[in-house]
Amino acid sequence: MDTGTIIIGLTIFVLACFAGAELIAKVPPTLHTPLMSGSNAISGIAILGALLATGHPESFNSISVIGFLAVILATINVVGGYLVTHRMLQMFKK
Amino acid sequence: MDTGTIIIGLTIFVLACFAGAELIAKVPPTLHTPLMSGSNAISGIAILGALLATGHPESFNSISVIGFLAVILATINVVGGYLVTHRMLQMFKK
Amino acid sequence: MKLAVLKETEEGENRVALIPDSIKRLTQKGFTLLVEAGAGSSAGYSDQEYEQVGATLVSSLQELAAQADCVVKVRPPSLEEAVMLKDSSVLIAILQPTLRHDLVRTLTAKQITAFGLDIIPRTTLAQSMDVLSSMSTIAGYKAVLLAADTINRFFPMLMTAAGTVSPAKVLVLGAGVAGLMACATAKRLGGVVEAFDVRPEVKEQVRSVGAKFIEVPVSEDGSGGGGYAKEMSDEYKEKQAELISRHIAKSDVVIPTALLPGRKAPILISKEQVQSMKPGSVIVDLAAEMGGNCALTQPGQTIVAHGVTIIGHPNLPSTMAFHASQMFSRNVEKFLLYLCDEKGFRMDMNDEITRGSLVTKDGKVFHELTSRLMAGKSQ
Amino acid sequence: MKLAVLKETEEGENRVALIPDSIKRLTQKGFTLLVEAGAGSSAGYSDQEYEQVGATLVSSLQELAAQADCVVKVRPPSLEEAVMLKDSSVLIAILQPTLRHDLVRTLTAKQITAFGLDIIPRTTLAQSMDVLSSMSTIAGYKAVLLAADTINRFFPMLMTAAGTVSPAKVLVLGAGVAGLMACATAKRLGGVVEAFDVRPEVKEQVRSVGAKFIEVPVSEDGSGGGGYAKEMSDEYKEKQAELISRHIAKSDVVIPTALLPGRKAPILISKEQVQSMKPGSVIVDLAAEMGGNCALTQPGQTIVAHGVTIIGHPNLPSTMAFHASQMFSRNVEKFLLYLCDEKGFRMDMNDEITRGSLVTKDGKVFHELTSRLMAGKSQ
Amino acid sequence: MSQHIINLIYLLAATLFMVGIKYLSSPDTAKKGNFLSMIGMAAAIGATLAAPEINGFTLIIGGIFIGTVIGAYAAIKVKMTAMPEMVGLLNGCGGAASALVALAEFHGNSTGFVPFTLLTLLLSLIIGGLTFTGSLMAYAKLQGLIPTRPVTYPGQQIINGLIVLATVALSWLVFQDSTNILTIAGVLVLSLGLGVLAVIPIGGADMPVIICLLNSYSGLAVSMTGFALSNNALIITGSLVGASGIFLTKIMCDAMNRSLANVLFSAFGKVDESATATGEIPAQTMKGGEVEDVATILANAQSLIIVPGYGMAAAQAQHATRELADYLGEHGIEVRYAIHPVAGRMPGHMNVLLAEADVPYEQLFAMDDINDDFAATDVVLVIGANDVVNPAAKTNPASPIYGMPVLDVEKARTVIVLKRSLNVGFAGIDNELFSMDNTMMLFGDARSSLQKILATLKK
Amino acid sequence: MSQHIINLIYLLAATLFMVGIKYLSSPDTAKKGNFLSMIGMAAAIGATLAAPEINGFTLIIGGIFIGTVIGAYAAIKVKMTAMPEMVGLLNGCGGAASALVALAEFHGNSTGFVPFTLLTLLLSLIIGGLTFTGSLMAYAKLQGLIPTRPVTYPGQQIINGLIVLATVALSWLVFQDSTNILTIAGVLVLSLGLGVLAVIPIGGADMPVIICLLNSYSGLAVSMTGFALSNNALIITGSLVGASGIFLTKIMCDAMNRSLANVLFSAFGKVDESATATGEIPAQTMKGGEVEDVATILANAQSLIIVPGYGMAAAQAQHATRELADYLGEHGIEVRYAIHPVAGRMPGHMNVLLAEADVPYEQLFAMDDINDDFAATDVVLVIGANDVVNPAAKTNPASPIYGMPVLDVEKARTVIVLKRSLNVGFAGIDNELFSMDNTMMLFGDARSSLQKILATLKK
Ligand SMILES: NC(=O)c1ccc[n+]([C@@H]2O[C@H](COP(=O)([O-])OP(=O)(O)OC[C@H]3O[C@@H](n4cnc5c(N)ncnc54)[C@H](OP(=O)(O)O)[C@@H]3O)[C@@H](O)[C@H]2O)c1
Ligand SMILES: NC(=O)c1ccc[n+]([C@@H]2O[C@H](COP(=O)([O-])OP(=O)(O)OC[C@H]3O[C@@H](n4cnc5c(N)ncnc54)[C@H](OP(=O)(O)O)[C@@H]3O)[C@@H](O)[C@H]2O)c1
Ligand SMILES: NC(=O)c1ccc[n+]([C@@H]2O[C@H](COP(=O)([O-])OP(=O)(O)OC[C@H]3O[C@@H](n4cnc5c(N)ncnc54)[C@H](O)[C@@H]3O)[C@@H](O)[C@H]2O)c1
Ligand SMILES: NC(=O)c1ccc[n+]([C@@H]2O[C@H](COP(=O)([O-])OP(=O)(O)OC[C@H]3O[C@@H](n4cnc5c(N)ncnc54)[C@H](O)[C@@H]3O)[C@@H](O)[C@H]2O)c1
Repeated sequence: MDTGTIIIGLTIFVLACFAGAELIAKVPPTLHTPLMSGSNAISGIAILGALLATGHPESFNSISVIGFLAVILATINVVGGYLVTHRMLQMFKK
Repeated sequence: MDTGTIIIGLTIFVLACFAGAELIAKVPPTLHTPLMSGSNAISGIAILGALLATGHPESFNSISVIGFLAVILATINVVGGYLVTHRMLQMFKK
Repeated sequence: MKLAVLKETEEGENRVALIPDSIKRLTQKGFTLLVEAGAGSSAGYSDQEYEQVGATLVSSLQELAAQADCVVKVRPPSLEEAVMLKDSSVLIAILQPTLRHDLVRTLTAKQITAFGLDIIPRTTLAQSMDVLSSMSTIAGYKAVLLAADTINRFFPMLMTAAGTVSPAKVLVLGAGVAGLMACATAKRLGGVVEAFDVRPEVKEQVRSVGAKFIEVPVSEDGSGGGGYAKEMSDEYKEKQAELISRHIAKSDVVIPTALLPGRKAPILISKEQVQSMKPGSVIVDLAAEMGGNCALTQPGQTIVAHGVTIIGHPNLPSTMAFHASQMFSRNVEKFLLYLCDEKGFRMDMNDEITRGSLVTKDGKVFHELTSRLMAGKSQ
Repeated sequence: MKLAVLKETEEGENRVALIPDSIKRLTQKGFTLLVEAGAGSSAGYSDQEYEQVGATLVSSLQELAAQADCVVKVRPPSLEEAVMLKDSSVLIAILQPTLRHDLVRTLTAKQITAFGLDIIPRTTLAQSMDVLSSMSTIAGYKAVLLAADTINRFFPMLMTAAGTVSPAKVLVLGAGVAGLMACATAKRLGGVVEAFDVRPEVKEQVRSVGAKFIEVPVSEDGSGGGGYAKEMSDEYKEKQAELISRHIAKSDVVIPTALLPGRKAPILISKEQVQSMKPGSVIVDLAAEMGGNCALTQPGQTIVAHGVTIIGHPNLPSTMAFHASQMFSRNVEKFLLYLCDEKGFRMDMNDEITRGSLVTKDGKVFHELTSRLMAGKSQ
Repeated sequence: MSQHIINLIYLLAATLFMVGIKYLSSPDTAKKGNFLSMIGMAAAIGATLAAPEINGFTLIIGGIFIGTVIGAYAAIKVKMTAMPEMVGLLNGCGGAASALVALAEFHGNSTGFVPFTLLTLLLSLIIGGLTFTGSLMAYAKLQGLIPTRPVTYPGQQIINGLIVLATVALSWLVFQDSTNILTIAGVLVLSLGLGVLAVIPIGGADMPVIICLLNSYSGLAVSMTGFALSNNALIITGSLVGASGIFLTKIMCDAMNRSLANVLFSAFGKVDESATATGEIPAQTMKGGEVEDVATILANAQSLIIVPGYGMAAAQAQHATRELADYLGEHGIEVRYAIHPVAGRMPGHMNVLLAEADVPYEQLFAMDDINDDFAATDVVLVIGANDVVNPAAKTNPASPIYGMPVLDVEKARTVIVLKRSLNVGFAGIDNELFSMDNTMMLFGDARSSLQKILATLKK
Repeated sequence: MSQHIINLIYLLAATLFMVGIKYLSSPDTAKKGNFLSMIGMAAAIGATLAAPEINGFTLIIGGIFIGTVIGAYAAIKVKMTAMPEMVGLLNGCGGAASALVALAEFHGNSTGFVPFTLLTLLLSLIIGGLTFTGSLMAYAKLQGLIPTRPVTYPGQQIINGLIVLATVALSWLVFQDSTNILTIAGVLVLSLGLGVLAVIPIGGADMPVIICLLNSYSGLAVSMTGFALSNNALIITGSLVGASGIFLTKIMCDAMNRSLANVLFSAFGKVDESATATGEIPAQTMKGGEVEDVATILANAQSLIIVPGYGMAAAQAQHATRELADYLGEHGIEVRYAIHPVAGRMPGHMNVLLAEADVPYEQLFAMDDINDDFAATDVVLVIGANDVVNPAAKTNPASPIYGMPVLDVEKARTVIVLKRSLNVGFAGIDNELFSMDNTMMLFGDARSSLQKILATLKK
């Protein structure tokens, strides 16, 4: 990994932090829990890393076991997260 | 310029657009003009391009003339923009 | 210029035309003030107070009248008083010229310049001199207090451990100054207040004091062709009368206030309508002095007819003589300062207020309705 | 059980103990109701209305008293009336037992079970039966109306073309139910209202109706050592008295309402304090019936002393007989339903309300203060 | 699929996540936001699966299947009241996944990393591990599996400090030799321990904040993984979640009137006093309402009955009351007032004040006329009343007010009580209404509470 | 300086710009924001100057010197009232600079570009050029150098359409051969023309919005330049300005009650009717105030006198009046009421209503007691009064109310009048107060205006 890539990564990191912080600035308290839950589901994006770790080798080895576990956990996070968020939002009428 | 760079550029573009739009969402009307003026000063960042265009060649040629003009105009934008903004903000007490 | 303040002689009149406060300011402006002894006492202003601000106390009316260039009074002078006034002097008072032709004749005979406080034009500019406005304010307020004090029930709604007391329904007929003040006061006391007036523009004003304006709901066919307008209007009036009858029957307190300038008050409440009211209800007739808006009103008396108490007090402002005199005095002061300075009267006959309030001058009657009426009578 | 409603005989008493509305409900519950003819007429409830709801009209008191198991009344019965009551029957009325020893003696002699509406314990639970509360509400309201109607000035502030009218200053002494209601009503009318009470906890209540509580500004040294507390307290009381004097002198209307249960009212306004007031001011003494809170009060009369009108009306609720009777009746109804059903009285002597309101029973006096006072007298 | 296209899809996914979060912050659009965010996730996963690096699908499909089943089951079965702990658990899974990915990366690479990559991998490992156990602890505390109260013991701070030091030291060793799986495992173990120890001294009432904070951490972990894998999707999304999470944490702290520093600090061992105090208030029995929650409840009601009491008078809150009622009325909510006969301190006290504030008589109802309507009412707003809404008058024969008719407010769907404290009223008796399930207390002077509610509604 | 460090500094600069913009959106931090943004700019320029590509400094220093002198002079000399047009002018310079940079890039490269770079360069050229002339037009309109009213002529839309088509066609030619400087110049000329024609049909009153939009465009141009030069600083900053500018444009349109589409559309030739109407209201003579502006004025006042009139009564706005006064009082502003003796329709009308709304008597002042104080008062709020504040009573002997004492409201620093229209009052005469320099009209029902002001203040 070269320094240029790191700097670009940092640039993206800073911008995304700004966007993330600003996006959330006006959320009402009743939405705190759904929002937390929704962004928790998003953080299940770690699944991409898990997929890459698991899909890499053709053979079955300790890495793929770790990756497999990671896929399971990340999937739970993603699927559970979105569903839970959805259920909470169901409760809001109007 | 390769496609990877373009995509990274686009990524940055999108993130910055989000950040820009969200940053401004809560501005009160009295600050419309200073804000416009302040962001206008920032857009004077075009001066970087002008500098790069002017500083390139050692010799004096038509490009450097164009660049020179660009530097002047961009500097006017930057300096004038910040000063004007500052003067407007001076008017706010408290 | 010598101004004289007379003591009121009419029965039940407690007010005084100028209070010490005004006299102080007039004296400072250079006027000389003579005050009949005891003039302010029934309104709560002692002779001492008058002397302190520089007025000269004079004990006899005769003496006073002989000296004064201008005499101010609240009520119209009696004929005897009028006779005593100095010839060609100025008189300022409520004069009721359309009713008191004898008085007007006496004044013309004595070449007196008489201004009627009750006929000052009701313009924005003249409002500070307008005693009708200020006295109507008092009458409207006091009418409600009288009603509340007379009726055997609460004005406000109360939900208590001893049950719920329903609010009194108050109906005000005629929403001029007195009517609006009555509405506002009854509203303050917690009554449910409705008002009606023939002038449609007061609807907004009635609402502005928190009362409801009674109006006939205009049916859609009302907006039909022009030819039917007249016919509609009659039907409309009928509906209106009926509507008001219904509201009278429902009301606990009715306060009619309709006056017609210079004439007998219109009858707004018939005997039948009184009968339709609940026993114990109260009518305070603010038009009592001009004959009353209620057919059964006995001016000057409180009677009970068909279980309804009808109060015909002719002079409510006088019952609040302290503030009534203060306001009256302020009006008179503004009027005086408008008409004259310490040297004398300007008599600018092009001025709307001067011309409008002038009743007699140089032996002539200037008030048109009066002269028309007097001419009519002598025919 | 047969309940009888008597017509009031006391001078100036217009109320009736039960109105048709209550009678209707009681009849539905199985009570038999006898009503003396004309009992409700002065309160605005006709005999017809009573008959319509199922009451039996009885024209003579004697006949009525002979039949009834329980007699209800507003005011204490006169001795003649008491004698007519059936032996061992029940009487419910305002009894004032601490004052009317003769009456109490008559009742014990006749073995009558007498409940005093005026001595019901003032708990949250008993509030729906508490005639003192409901009648105080009326008295407080009416006192202000009387004052406003009597005084020669406005209550509200008005800024008009005829000058600015300053608001009336109203001082309420004693902030119980009547006092609070007086504060609220005067405030509604636009007065500037202040109140004082010896109980410090009512400060918040006074403020809650928009009035100002008068209090001695506590100086910092007040929080000194415990030993000085008593001394401070005397000095404090003096300061307080002086403060109240100053406020009385400034006030246009003073409404004292302080009562001591079962005893003569305390004097809160001395002759000197009356003299310090402006001529034209008004005092409405709500304690008039118990001797008055003002030294000059003549119970039952309106007098003018040192230019101050002092109203000593002994029975303001009676002037609003319609609503007063409605509330009284509701209280009596709740009280009856609490004490008995259509078969008879429960007489649960462990019950606070039953025990607390019982004056005589089986020839014995149950009200302690009364028996103490009667014993004291007979010693 | 070419890497460029995959990256473009990642950009699209990130955009969808941002729009999703934006939408999630308003009740009107929240559902749509969640949906958009799902689409983004699906797109990102799909693109990754199409990446050239991925050749074996058996494990992936198996893993996704198992994860889906578990996740969906848990999400569907969980009770609405257990949502916060559920989120905590899910978040723990995310953290664990990050840590595992880092571990796999360490494991699969025997040639060593450039320092930056190593740093990010380590951070990913530590933060992921800490998030995992921390979330589990939060879950256990909220479920009552371990004591909810702050657990403290002597020397706690020293022990925590030592563990942090040990983690740093081991990490340094990893920097020296990134192939030694033992040191790496050591770091992981220490970070797992750190998660436990960080959460244990925090009271159960603070757990939602902790979960939110840990959510932010897991975002951070993801973004570190992204740096390590040079994957922009992970960087963007991770930092998005990290930043929004930390911000949300701050907002939640503000709403609890505590500083973020306070929470962060107590999260590292110091026994924070206010946390203890919070732990002692029986949070289960008394629902203290936030102004915003009250406002939301009112805004979503169809019918409202206002019950004024002496406290409204004492606070002179009649005008504020009418203003709120007017506002709600204008927004289509049916507003009525229930006047108890003895409310206040004089007969008609409430009437006088409400009339002064211009409340129309038509909206006032005496107790007898409205008592049956409470059961069909969405929300009752009790403003400084106490005795007149005390159910003891109906249920407790020993109560001094037993037998007095009272307003049946507790029959309404939700009761909101505005009061300054839990103090008694005139009759001096406790009121169990305040601890009922459907009651929400908003403490504070009635006038200012009403003004705050209105201001919040108008926002 | 290494390119990496330069890029890091660029990132820092971009961060400072973002923080700067964030701070600019609140009055309390705006100055700091501008300052931070300046630092960012200085850092970015410094870093660029240290870049290896830059070897010759003469022209650069000369250019910066000249630009600084002109920019500073213009910024210092410009009158406060001419600020919007000044911003327009400066923005035009920025646009021109972008276009020139693109031109230089075209000019300096004889080998051709990849299509993406070519596209971004062309866009930079077109948008920059359009921004330049558009801004000049806006400046000229605001300065009154050309007619402020919308200029229209037959076939305008067709002509504009043709020019757009021509621009596209020429651009296509550039794509074929990017070394032909003639076609490139043609594109530039056409885009300059487009700028003129796009702004000419828009009324002067809309110019601030147009300037804001053009500002957004110039950001876009910068960001295109950034793509062309692969310069992330330009991309970030340009898109930041572009996005915030378009958003601000929308906010400004909302404040004017017009849609962005409406402005964008009329900007391309169609004569928009509401624009015409706006142009016809004598904006110079009657300052229509926005609720927000009124709120800001009130919030910044030290002393306020409220003058109620019949309109307050008719609107039943007494409660709303007191609420506003209470709020301002609580925030340290001295509030008094000036009651004219004949205000309203009956003697004491104002008193009755204000007392009902619980306004303390101490705050009410009769005309004579307060008339001298207006001159030393920051703000007068006239609520539905007309005749009683009509200066004609003092100045115009021909007026029917000449001689009546009136409230000297016009002596205060600022007068805000709440009314529904310019209609006359009871006396039926016009009121020149409404068109005085220090008067701001807020049209609408008094009650709802007051409520809006209060809601805005509370935000
Ligand atoms: N109506 C009458 O004629 C009358 C006369 C005398 C007595 N009473 C008695 O008074 C009681 C009336 O019942 P109620 O429910 O109206 O009143 P309550 O039972 O006395 O309760 C009033 C409540 O208001 C709260 N409060 C006080 N000031 C407040 C403020 N500024 N802001 C918010 N809350 C405030 C107090 O709680 P916090 O301290 O926690 O805030 C208190 O618990 C009954 O017991 C009745 O018998 C009535
Ligand atoms: N005080 C008295 O006793 C009395 C009695 C009778 C007559 N008058 C006369 O009445 C006048 C009083 O002066 P003033 O300044 O109080 O009133 P005014 O001159 O009559 O003006 C009132 C203004 O209020 C505005 N308005 C009406 N409804 C409104 C609403 N809902 N919201 C906002 N504004 C509203 C009207 O303008 P828009 O239509 O543009 O909104 C009108 O111009 C004097 O001329 C006086 O002589 C007084
Ligand atoms: N310019 C000023 O500043 C000023 C000052 C005071 C009064 N005024 C105006 O003068 C007018 C009269 O005031 P006023 O109080 O002396 O009036 P008034 O006492 O002469 O009459 C009272 C009201 O009764 C109404 N009325 C008459 N006949 C009626 C009927 N048959 N049924 C119902 N209502 C009837 C009238 O319309 C009037 O509103 C009002 O319009 C008032 O606004 C103006
Ligand atoms: N529990 C209930 O629901 C209920 C119902 C009604 C009344 N009460 C309570 O009963 C109490 C008495 O009410 P009330 O109106 O019948 O009182 P009251 O008529 O007996 O006395 C009126 C007031 O005068 C005050 N007072 C006495 N001496 C005074 C003096 N020297 N100077 C100044 N003030 C003096 C008293 O403190 C009292 O507040 C009040 O506290 C009231 O709240 C309770």
